[in-house]
Amino acid sequence: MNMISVRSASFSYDGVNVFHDINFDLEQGGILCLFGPNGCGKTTLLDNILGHLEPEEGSIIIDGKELGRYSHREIARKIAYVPQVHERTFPYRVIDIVVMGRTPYLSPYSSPGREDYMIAENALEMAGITQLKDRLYTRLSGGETQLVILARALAQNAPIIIMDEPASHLDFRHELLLLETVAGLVEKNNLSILVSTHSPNHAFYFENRGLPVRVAMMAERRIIFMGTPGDVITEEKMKRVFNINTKVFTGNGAENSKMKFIVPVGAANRGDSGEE
Amino acid sequence: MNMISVRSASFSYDGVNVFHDINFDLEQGGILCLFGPNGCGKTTLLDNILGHLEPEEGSIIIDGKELGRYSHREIARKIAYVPQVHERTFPYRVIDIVVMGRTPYLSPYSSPGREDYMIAENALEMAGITQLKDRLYTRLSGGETQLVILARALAQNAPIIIMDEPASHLDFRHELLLLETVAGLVEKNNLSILVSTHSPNHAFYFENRGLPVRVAMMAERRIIFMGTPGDVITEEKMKRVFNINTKVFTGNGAENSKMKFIVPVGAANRGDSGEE
Amino acid sequence: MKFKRIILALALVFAPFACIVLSAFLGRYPLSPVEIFHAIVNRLSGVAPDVGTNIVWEIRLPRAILGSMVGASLAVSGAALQGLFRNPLVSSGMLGVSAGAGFGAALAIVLFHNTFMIYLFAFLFGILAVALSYMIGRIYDTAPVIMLVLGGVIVSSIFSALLSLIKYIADPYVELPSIVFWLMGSLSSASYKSILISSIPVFIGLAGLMLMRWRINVLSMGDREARSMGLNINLDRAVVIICTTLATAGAVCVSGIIGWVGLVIPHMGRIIAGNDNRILIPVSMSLGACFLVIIDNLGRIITGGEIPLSILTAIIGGPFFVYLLKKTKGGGW
Amino acid sequence: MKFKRIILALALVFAPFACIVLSAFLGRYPLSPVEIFHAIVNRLSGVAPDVGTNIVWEIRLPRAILGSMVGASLAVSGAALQGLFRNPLVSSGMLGVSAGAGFGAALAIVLFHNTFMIYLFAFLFGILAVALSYMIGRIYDTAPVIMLVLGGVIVSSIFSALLSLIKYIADPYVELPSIVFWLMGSLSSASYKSILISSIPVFIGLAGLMLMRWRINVLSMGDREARSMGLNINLDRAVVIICTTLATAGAVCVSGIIGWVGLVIPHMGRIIAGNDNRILIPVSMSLGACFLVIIDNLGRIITGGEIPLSILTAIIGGPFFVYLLKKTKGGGW
Amino acid sequence: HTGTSKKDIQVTDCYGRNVTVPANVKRIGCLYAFSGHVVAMLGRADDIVAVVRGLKRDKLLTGMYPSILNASVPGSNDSLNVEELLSVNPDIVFIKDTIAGSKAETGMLNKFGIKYIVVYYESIEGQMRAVSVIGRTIGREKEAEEYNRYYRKCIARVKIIAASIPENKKVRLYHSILETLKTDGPAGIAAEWTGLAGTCNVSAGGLSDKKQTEAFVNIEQVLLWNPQVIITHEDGAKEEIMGSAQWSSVDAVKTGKIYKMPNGISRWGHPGSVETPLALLWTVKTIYPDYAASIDIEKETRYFYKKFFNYNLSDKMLKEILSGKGMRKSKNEGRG
Ligand SMILES: Nc1ncnc2c1ncn2[C@@H]1O[C@H](COP(=O)(O)OP(=O)(O)OP(=O)(O)O)[C@@H](O)[C@H]1O
Ligand SMILES: Nc1ncnc2c1ncn2[C@@H]1O[C@H](COP(=O)(O)OP(=O)(O)OP(=O)(O)O)[C@@H](O)[C@H]1O
Ligand SMILES: [Mg+2]
Ligand SMILES: [Mg+2]
Repeated sequence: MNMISVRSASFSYDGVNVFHDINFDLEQGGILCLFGPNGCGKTTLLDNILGHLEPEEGSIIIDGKELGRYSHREIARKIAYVPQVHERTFPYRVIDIVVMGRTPYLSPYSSPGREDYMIAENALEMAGITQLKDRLYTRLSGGETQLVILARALAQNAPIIIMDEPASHLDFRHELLLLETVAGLVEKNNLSILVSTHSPNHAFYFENRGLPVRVAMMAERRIIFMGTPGDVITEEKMKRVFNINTKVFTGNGAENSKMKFIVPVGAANRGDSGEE
Repeated sequence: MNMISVRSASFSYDGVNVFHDINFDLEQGGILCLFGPNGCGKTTLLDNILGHLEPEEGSIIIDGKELGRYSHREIARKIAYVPQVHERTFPYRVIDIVVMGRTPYLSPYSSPGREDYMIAENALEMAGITQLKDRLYTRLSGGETQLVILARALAQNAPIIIMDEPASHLDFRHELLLLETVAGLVEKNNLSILVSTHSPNHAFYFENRGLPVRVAMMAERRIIFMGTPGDVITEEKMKRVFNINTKVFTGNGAENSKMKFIVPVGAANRGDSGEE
Repeated sequence: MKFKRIILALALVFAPFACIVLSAFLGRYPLSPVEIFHAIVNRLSGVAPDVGTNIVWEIRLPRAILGSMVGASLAVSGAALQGLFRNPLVSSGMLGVSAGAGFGAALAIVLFHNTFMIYLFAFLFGILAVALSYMIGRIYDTAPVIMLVLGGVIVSSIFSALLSLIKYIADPYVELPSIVFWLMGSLSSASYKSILISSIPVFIGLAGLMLMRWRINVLSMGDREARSMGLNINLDRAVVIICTTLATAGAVCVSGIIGWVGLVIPHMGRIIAGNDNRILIPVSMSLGACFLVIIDNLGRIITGGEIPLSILTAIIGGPFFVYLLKKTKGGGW
Repeated sequence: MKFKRIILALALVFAPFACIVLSAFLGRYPLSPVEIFHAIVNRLSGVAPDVGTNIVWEIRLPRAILGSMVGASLAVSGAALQGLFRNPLVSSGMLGVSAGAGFGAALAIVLFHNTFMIYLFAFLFGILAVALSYMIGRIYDTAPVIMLVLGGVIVSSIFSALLSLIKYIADPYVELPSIVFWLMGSLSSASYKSILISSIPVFIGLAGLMLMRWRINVLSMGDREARSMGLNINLDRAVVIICTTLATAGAVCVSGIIGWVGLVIPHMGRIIAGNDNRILIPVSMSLGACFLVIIDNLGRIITGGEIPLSILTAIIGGPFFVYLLKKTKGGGW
Repeated sequence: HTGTSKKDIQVTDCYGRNVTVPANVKRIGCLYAFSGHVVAMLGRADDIVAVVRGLKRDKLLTGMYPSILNASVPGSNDSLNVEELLSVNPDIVFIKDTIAGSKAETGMLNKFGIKYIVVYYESIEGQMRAVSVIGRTIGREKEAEEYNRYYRKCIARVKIIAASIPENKKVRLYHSILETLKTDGPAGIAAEWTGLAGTCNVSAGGLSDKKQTEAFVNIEQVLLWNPQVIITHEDGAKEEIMGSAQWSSVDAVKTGKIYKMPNGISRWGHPGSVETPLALLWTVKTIYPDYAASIDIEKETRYFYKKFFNYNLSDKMLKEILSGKGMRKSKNEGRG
């Protein structure tokens, strides 16, 4: 069953086209990694799927229903979101930020109750930041802030999570925790994950774990490659899109499982890449 | 010659100690990678070195002179800075942001001139974003914004560059370009680089290129390990600090050079890591 | 935790009542506590009223009640708009309601010289001003917050200018002093009738903001994130604006323009109770109510004359706020 | 590029001059262009002055010159403070200079009834208010920007309250109308003497801001980054504040409080010329000067009386601003 | 119009300035409402070329002298548009102290050789002196003296009546000016004439700031004063007091002794009123009818307007004036 289907979507900012004819499906229990150069339109595409921006053409179908036909509450129960950058405002406590994820489940004019707080604390634990619970979130480090926003999305308990570079400020351990948490959610709870990332190894990680993961490579204003990580993240395709030389290795990971990963080795030349 | 020397520095926020007894030296033409879990105090340490925060104890010596004895202009000619997050304000043009890096060279009440613009354009090119020159920087993607700020630091032409997670939002290609640019600056211009990062492979990259790079691993409120990437970024130490299992590989890189890199393979357990 | 919250809730409700009851004992007319006690009993038991009864029931109590309503409205509206606009410098009058109400009142003073019409015009023009700001804010859909605030600034200044125009052509002997006095704000016209008139919009507005207080938290995360957490941002933003407008217009139309409360009381609330609007809104309500009643009591007893409220709020509240800031070292910012 | 910039610079300098010259031809006293031409020549050639000469040289020109100075000061100060505080809603009066000046002027009206003392008191209290805001802003060192702005709000409201107090105790027939009129702002008292008085602080302030305009760009990057680019942020911030204070106080002390210009003209500048303060500051200067001279001309000729400037600025400027916003679809925000 | 000619005269204005004015001024500017009233009263309304806007709103005055509606309005009470003033070329202008206090404005007048007389007073005596100054300036000294004589006569009449009232019969009076709670301070002209009329003005004696001319007071303070009689000016003020529960325990309200003052050229008894003599008579007559039987207020009113404005009041007009209603025009009618 497809949780997200995008059909020939196109979008422009003030007349400048960002992408056109985007098509993909994300099935239940699947992971789609959105991958592509800076400024290729990943965030913009996610904004379109979230309803924050509206595609010029094409349609977006969430769980079998046209996006525009959902109420705001309904859609928030379907999709949780981790933004690329979060602009901090008032010095709220961390737990109060995280419990905001419960909003779509509250009756219109009520505040979160005890159960919501328990779910929020659980989310904090999943993100590995229980100790930050009562801190003011405006006084956290960059990575800590990102984990708070991640925990908020986890508390939203939605069948789809859209994440925009969720690991950009995370340390080695938290990055791995994030990947494991996501993998766990997909395996156990059958969640669907749409994640934009700059690290192809995230896609390999999921593939190495045997999860149904696909990679959509955005470039030249469209999705130019789409397929399994093994198919898309290849040395040639990387060279074509990013104009750099890479190497894909296969090694033995934990418990002697096979694991694949890619490493950059140098720029092919300093000319322009696929982006404009 | 040491460009940065930190001597038994300690710092607290509102009475809560972040780190203590920090000591290190960064020599001219050297690279120091600051590495450690989220919230371990990397940004705070950099703020101390930049003079934005003041250490409770200890001293910071820049190019042989106590930090406090520099004028603001002088210090900005010594150190350029790439912040971890930049809060956008008014919709300036990209080139106008980049040329701000020239401020320490302007006579007190003048504006940047033609030469400054040429240097700024050069910096844009080094960062690979010449095409963004006349765009409003509030309407860029996350990675593009980070590159603009990077270009601004490059335009500052300082012998020391302090970068706080400069590649967090960069794509594969721009990340590599950044590393190459930095390596080039160190090799050709003898710059000193202090970079905080979550990617140990950045350190390996510099090591693979044969540059004088060291890694300072922050944890437990101090620098617990310090040494070459090969010494510090080992499977055991990673396990000790981050509580995860990793694998260090050595492969053949470009032109058949040896290249080393580290890959996470799984969390050792979900308990707490070295941070608190 | 639960227990502490009940205590807090009780304290927040109790404090304004205590202030109101206290007010019955304060005033220029010398009444002993016993007399006041009698006055209260007399009225309740239907005995024919004497001076004391009148003073307590017709002067002191209505005034204190109105004061608490006005203070609560302004403070809560300010807190809510600060959250909505993610800008701690926003105050209850941001979207033009005060300027609009001032203009409406001046117009009514010049045209009718009738208290009820002053209330009505102040209220209607306050709402009209906000509606205009909202329309300007919608000019450019993708940046509504800054556009709304700029819209409010423009509309405020236009109404202020129109108000100046009325002041300028008003009869300097008859109308100008009335307008000036109205603009300075006063509770001296408090009566059960004015309480009744203002209570309808004030209660709708305050109740709405109490219900929306969680959503204001979520709205303060910014449009994109608030939306992703299930808010209909345009609707919810409009509801918050309507509620603040009703509450502020309802208050301002009977009390005149009382500055300061709608900006600084929310900040006192932030310092005391934190930024979570679930707590901040009720705390601001209670704080605003107590503050204005106390200030008005001071104004009533210091001299036999009437000192306009705006004067005392700032002169007494200002240094207190600076003290709070200093004590909390900036209070979380 | 270079050529375009020279053209732009010339236009910016030329426009206010054109407005000033135009003003010589406008007024209630009927003078033909020939007479005006004679008047100009007469004075320059030292012929004994007639009515026409006096009108042109003693009324119309000083007024237009003062207007251009005042408009330029307010607009530039607003633009500079917006950049400094990274907040587009800040206006020239943010740090309390207008409120302080208003209080000073009212005090002088009540105490001395002497124009020079009004100038002096307005100027000094304007500066005092900013100094107080600055002191409050330094309470908490690590969050100076929001503290400064809050400090400005508090100080403004305290001075406004004190002003209300003076209005309240002022003689309603003699002093109150003068205070009210002063507060509405007017160039009617323009003379070469008042030009001279205000020109010293205004020119120091404007020149300082012109010199600092690049640094305002850098300061708007936030404290940490501005510092890393070589600014002494405390010093540079103080210099900008001092310059805006001098310029605004110098203007306000002779013209009274003219709202709106210090907030909206910079935004017009942003829409027209972008946000780079190197261009925005001179553009705001030219725009502010032209705008106020034109508005004042309208005020002088629409009726025989004097329509206070604040009224016309908002009533004419407001819709124009909305039009600009609409046309540029929000102008970059 | 510079230089002294034989036909010039010297006038000492209310600031003690010696001003040389032409013996027969032709074009008169009245930039202070009171001066306009006096000029009209002294018979030279048709020569007024410049006024303040308020003057055009006096229904009775403009009814008597419609030419005032055509005069120019070169500014307000406290600021001038000199160009406009120049364009009507007045021989003399009367200005208020607010303008006189502004060096910029007077400097402008001096520069253009516009002669001006400052009209200013703080007491009844001063008011009469101001009338004399205006009279001398416009060549109507005789008429001015006649008015002042009448003024003095009225004062004398009410003084005699007041003296005949036993101390214990004198009433506590509350004078509501515009809003119900705005009243006289100790320093104003109103405090003076209410005292002359034999009343004990509660606020004139009961406020601490002795320099105040008017003040807003607290309702409890009024209850504490407990006035026996209240006089009001504004439409609706009486009704508001009568209808308010707050005022219900005031003696005057209980006994219904609330009266609205008449309004003619100006509100009688207002600090800038030329009808204060009438206000004196009306007040004693209204408050002490038993002691003031000699006063027939209708007759006095007819006499006053006939004598000083040469205007025969119709019965309807008389009633309107005494009822004090509707004597000022709304804004739109007043503009011209
Ligand atoms: N303004 C502040 N007030 C109080 N505590 C703070 C403040 N800023 C940061 N901290 C705390 O200090 C510690 C160090 O923060 P810092 O930002 O230096 O971490 P970091 O190593 O840069 O982390 P990251 O990798 O996530 O960027 C963290 O625990 C953080 O929560
Ligand atoms: N508000 C805007 N107005 C105009 N153009 C915009 C706006 N936001 C982004 N863009 C442009 O649209 C393109 C796509 O931006 P987007 O943020 O979607 O990129 P991205 O793929 O998320 O990049 P990154 O990896 O750097 O986050 C970029 O060229 C960017 O400059
Ligand atoms: Mg993005
Ligand atoms: Mg950091």
